[in-house]
Amino acid sequence: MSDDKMPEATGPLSISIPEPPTRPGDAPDFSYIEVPKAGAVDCPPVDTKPEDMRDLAYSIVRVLSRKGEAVGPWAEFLGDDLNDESLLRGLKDMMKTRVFDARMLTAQRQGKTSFYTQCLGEEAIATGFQRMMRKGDMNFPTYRQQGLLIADGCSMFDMICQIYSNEKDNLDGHQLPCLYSFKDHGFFSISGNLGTQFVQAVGWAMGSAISGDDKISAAWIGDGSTAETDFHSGMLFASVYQPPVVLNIVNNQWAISSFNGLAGGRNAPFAARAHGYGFPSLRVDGNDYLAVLAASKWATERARRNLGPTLIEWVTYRVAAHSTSDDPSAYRPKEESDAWPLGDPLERLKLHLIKKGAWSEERHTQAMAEIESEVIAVQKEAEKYGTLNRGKGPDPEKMFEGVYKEMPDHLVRQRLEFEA
Amino acid sequence: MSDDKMPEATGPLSISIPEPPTRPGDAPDFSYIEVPKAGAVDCPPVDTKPEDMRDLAYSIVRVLSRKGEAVGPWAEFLGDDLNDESLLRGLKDMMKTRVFDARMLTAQRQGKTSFYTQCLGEEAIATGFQRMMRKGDMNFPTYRQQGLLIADGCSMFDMICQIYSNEKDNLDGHQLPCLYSFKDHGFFSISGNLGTQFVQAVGWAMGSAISGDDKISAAWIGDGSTAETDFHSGMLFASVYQPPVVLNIVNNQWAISSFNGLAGGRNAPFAARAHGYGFPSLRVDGNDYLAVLAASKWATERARRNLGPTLIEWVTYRVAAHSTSDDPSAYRPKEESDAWPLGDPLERLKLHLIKKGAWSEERHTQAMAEIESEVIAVQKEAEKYGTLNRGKGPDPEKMFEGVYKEMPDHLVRQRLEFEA
Amino acid sequence: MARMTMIEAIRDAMDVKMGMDEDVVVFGEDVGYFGGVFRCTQGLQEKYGRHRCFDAPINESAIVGAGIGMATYGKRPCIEIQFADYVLPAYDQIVSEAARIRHRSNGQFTAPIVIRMPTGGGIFGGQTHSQSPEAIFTHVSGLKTLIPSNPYDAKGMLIAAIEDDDPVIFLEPKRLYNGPFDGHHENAVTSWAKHEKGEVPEGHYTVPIGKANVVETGMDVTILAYGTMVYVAQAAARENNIDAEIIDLRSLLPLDLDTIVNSVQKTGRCVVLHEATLTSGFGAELTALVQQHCFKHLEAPVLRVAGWDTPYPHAQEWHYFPGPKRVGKALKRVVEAQ
Amino acid sequence: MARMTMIEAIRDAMDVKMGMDEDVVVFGEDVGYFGGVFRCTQGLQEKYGRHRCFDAPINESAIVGAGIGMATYGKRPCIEIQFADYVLPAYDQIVSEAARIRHRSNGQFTAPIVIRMPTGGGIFGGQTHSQSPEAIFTHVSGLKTLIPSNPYDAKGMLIAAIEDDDPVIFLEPKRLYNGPFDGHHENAVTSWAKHEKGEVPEGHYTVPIGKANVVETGMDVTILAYGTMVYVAQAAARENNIDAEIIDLRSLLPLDLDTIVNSVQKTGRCVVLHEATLTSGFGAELTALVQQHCFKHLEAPVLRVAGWDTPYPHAQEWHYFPGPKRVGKALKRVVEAQ
Ligand SMILES: Cc1ncc(C[n+]2csc(CCOP(=O)(O)OP(=O)(O)O)c2C)c(N)n1
Ligand SMILES: Cc1ncc(C[n+]2csc(CCOP(=O)(O)OP(=O)(O)O)c2C)c(N)n1
Ligand SMILES: [Mg+2]
Ligand SMILES: [Mg+2]
Repeated sequence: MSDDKMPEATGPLSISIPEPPTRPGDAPDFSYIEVPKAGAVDCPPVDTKPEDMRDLAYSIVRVLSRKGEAVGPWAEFLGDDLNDESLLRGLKDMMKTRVFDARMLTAQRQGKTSFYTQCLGEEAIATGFQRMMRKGDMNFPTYRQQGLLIADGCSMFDMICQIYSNEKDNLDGHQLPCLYSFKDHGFFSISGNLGTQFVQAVGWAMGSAISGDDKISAAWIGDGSTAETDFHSGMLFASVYQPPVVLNIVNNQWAISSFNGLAGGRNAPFAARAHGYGFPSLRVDGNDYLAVLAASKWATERARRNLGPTLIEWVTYRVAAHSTSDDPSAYRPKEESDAWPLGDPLERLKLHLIKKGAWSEERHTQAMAEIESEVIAVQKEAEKYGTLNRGKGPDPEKMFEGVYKEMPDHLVRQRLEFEA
Repeated sequence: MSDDKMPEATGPLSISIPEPPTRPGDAPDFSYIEVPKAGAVDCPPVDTKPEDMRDLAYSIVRVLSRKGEAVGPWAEFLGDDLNDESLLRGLKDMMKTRVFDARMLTAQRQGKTSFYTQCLGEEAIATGFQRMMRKGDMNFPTYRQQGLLIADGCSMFDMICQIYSNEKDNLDGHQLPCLYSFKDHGFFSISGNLGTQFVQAVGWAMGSAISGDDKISAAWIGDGSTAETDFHSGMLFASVYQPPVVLNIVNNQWAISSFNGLAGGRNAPFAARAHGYGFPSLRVDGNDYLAVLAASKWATERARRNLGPTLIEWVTYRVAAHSTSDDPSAYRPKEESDAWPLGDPLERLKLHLIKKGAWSEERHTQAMAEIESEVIAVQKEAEKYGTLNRGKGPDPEKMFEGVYKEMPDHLVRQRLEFEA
Repeated sequence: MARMTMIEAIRDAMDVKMGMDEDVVVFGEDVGYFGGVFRCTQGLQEKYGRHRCFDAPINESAIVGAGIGMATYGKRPCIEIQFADYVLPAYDQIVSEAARIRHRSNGQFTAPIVIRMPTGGGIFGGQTHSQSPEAIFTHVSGLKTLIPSNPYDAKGMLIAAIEDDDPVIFLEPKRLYNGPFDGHHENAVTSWAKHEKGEVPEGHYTVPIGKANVVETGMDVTILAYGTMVYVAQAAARENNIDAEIIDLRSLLPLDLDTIVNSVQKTGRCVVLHEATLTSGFGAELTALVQQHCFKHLEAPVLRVAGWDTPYPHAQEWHYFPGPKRVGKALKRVVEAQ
Repeated sequence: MARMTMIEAIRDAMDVKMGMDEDVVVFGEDVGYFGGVFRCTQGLQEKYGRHRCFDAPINESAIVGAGIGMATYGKRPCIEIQFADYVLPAYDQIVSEAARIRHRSNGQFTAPIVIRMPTGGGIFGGQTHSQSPEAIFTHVSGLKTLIPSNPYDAKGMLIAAIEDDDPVIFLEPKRLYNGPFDGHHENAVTSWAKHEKGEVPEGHYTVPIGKANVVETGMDVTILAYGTMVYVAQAAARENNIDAEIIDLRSLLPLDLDTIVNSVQKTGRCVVLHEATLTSGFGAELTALVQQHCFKHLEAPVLRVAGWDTPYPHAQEWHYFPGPKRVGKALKRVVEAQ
């Protein structure tokens, strides 16, 4: 206002540049995460008003205790879904996902593909969530939700052929490895651009609801990618139109080299973002398969009952490198993943099942061996049709297909020129 | 997951399309706004942790009581700033703004300009806020913050010449009327694109803080425009880098024909958006000049003391049409503005000053007459230099200036062609 | 047949399609209760209900992004962006998503979405209500870009666009909404009621995508134009007594190259017009194609007349607009070149 | 003089400017502690502190928007966008804001900001790590668009860009980061250590904006190229024994029209190359200018060789890339045309 007497200026200002608590060489430090006891968080009815359950964004829904017991109201909420058969299936889904990842990582190292993204340590989230989706529902995943496909029984052969860009690649070589598209498995074509699909998932759910259909959708985004503008777009349209969508944030603490404080995640939990838009959110132990099932059930039930959107922040840790192009030892302590307070999702479910008498170390070892042979066999089969740069690969001319439904003249001319 | 037994589908879904409570022909209904008593809301210390003051987003900071008294902790916080001289200046700033608007509206009707945007009913916000800004600080305003200029003593002659795009237009005709740029008054060049400047304000504050300067900035956005992606961008960068910026949302209930429910504003107060980003926010009676002063002081003090960003939701009502291109009677009850529960900012301050014995109806009438003559005189002076399409206007060739610092060859050639 | 303005024709196209196909949904800023700031959607919400025609938050990127989602579900969103100047926040969703989804999913998912927007200057809208962004769309494989110049085409092309299975950018020259405009802003505008192209058939018909319209046949020079510039071309040719063949491209991508090449091979001369800034405008592509396909026939270089490479100024609007005078000069130069 | 890769040269440019001018700040995704996914900013945070070189949230629009704000305050932000494919969310901030602020504020506010980004294909990056978006920037008045082809130019041009008072788009052909690349992907790549343009002076120097570089003089045909395509042009000319004059444009906007016109007037023939999709690519503008300014001298139509009008495919990368074979064919056609 230029009335120089009024507000007083102060000393020199500065900005704050968020830094993770530790860097390579330091001892890992997860003291910033407050981990409540399993069973400690309430399970409100699915039609609870958002303003009456804000506290859920500031704690963590956990079901499996340290001892491997399923405890508390979220276990109760699961009810019949907690049967052994179902949990054993979950365990195997996670095992298969992990084995698949390991094989594909090696395949990339062997030059069979250009790129791969593991989900090591995060297997429970996608495999658990998918159990609550129905045929015809649609996920809008990122490159780290292969668990959705595995849990839905997608053919690993098809997945590997896509990764290899070989002649059986269902995408004819158009797309980067891991950026799958499997419509029949309710798995939307993954974009290489972060965030864009968050609002598309909301739009898809709007489409379903406008049509009076009963299909729901799920959006997926990483902690780092919540920074993208499409995150706000998705939250906003979910708030305004209240479509049947579950909005999933996989908070695995890291983007590439940047930690989630650079997405604002250390000033408030990501789950709290929903409060500004007036819809419910959950913050959930993403390494607890039972908590994943319970929260997924809660949120999908809200969607199916037309109660509107739910935001879920899945708290987990990216044990793997960001991708095969990344080496995390350059920016975080090597031992960080061992110090991660929420443990390993696979080990935790295994412990639970063993405690319950539904599983044993022996059966586990045997199942592991079976899964490994299965994946190896499928991989071999896929390699008959080539790998990247080996074998005939997708027909080169296929690159001209699918730009439009019908090829316009200028592309026809270009294809002719290409053939010449 | 395609295990068809598991989650149960429910009946047909639908989306919700937000509608304002009333439309033309209906009786206005503002029952959705809970108005607390003046003085009812706490005034926390400016270094309060964001998590300890979330309740402020869900109430409304008010200082002036119905009877025109300044009450409660926010009045106390104002302290010395509450002196009569200062408040009389505020009253006159608002009066001038209103008179200026009325004259320019008429001028547009007379074809002297192509476009005008009033701020009728919202005068307290910009005129009050600017009192807490210092020389060198920077506002990133929208087209409805002319009050910032008036309160800063910007020449109305310059403002009118810009509105008229005449030969004295400081922008040489480049820009739409009302999209001012007055760097000397800490008033950033207004964009015609909504929202874009919200994050720029944050960047400007970052620039100041990185330089160790003591300058702060203020971002401005309308309720409707909080929907834009740049809103999230600004909030996020404010959260991450904690620069000295005040983020202002002017919630005047309406965008053009769409009400603030279409920006998510009926599911949660806009002020609550800050909670997801972990910084403090205030929700303030924007028609209460004293509340405006107090909240502006609180937030700018936080910025100056390097305590980081503050979000302020100013609750007000757009009494005027959206712009001279708009006729609100097509989409809202004509009587809505009379029913607005927070009254008229000018009348409320006037009542307070009269109550205090610092003002009277007579002095008010006289001051009004003086201001009107002043504005009319300035307007006449400006019209000597032409109005839109009358007089010689800005030099046509000036359109080639300022595209780049130095005109590149291709533009030189185009200018030559133009002259030919 | 009814006489319609371009606004009415556009509205009628949506009305016809909404009546025929319940997957067609219309949304955008202010398009619901209010019927759009240019009134293109007036009455549609009342007729088809709030689920078929509704207001959207002011977030162009989300409008397009949600529209893409709906389209991949199976709807046919016909979206309004309030001014073409405001489509830029949605550019990523349009280019990286709408235009790519069919190819990257190898046909599993498609985004049949129409993005309508008023384009061009001439209403004293200043730099943010006047721009013509066609060239940033014609560079994008997977998109179609259309721009009608009259009510008849507007209705037929919009119906074709909504029926098209690929994403379509539909540019509406706002200066033509109420009548053909020849660039002489000092004159009163004739209304569509007095123009034969204001005759618009009732019900369903389409104007096929990818077909240009030869508006005037002539021997001296071919003028390639679209939108408002079609009328400026006519005025300039008439006023300079030039026997021009004027082609209204209508569809920029896909482009009717045959019609263009046939004409230039006949006339041997060509002038290209648009309102967008010159450099890297769509006129560059047209010029490149013409010189390539008609090289032996060209008797003069192809000239472009376009907006200057500056923002669209408010006060100097009519100095910026490539009106009949500038176009006439270029025509003379090209026709007189030896 | 030191031998540097293009990455080192780019880093050195920032280092030199950060050392000279404390208003220069560098930020972007992963550029701080880690030094960028291509390591272009490695060591800068350590050397200049976390306030001068820092990580940004994954929000390209905000990165540019905040950068604009800083620039209007008085800083000189040099921003990295991780891949050119990811600049699209920032397109509105770049076009509607950075490019317009000087004009709309009549010089009161300016946005001297450099937006660096790796561009082009050749690393099996698929459609979202390979695109070349230059044409969507060259259409925008108020922007400058540069693209170096070697370490020497990269450093000198980046220093010039940071010193420039207008916003600059700085495209870095990622396939050239570690060595010149002629399009023969089956061959091993030579490193910059073996190339004369890998010699980079220490300290401050600039390569002026707006000046092209005649890489090879020749009489048969002029090749207009930039970035990676400069080496493809050389390979194609060599392999087909064509005496080509090869112009490395370096600065697309402003463009060194004189150098282009002089050359084509001499050779009478012209081929234009780029990796971006053909239609409405920057090659269209070049072609339009050449035919306009060299009409009488042209003995054959200007031909363009460019990326196909499809997304950049992953598996068919080398079928998409306009390599020496395709360029050679076009050269022969143009040279042999009567
Ligand atoms: C628009 C855009 N910007 C940047 C990138 C580059 N990028 C790919 S993955 C990644 C990190 C994402 O982190 P997060 O969202 O946390 O997901 P996570 O990898 O941890 O699952 C970045 C920056 C991109 N793909 N798209
Ligand atoms: C990017 C963009 N989209 C749309 C518009 C058109 N438009 C101008 S003002 C306005 C309404 C803004 O409402 P609000 O933000 O509430 O501000 P208010 O006018 O109430 O002060 C709209 C939609 C625009 N100028 N820019
Ligand atoms: Mg992450
Ligand atoms: Mg408003």
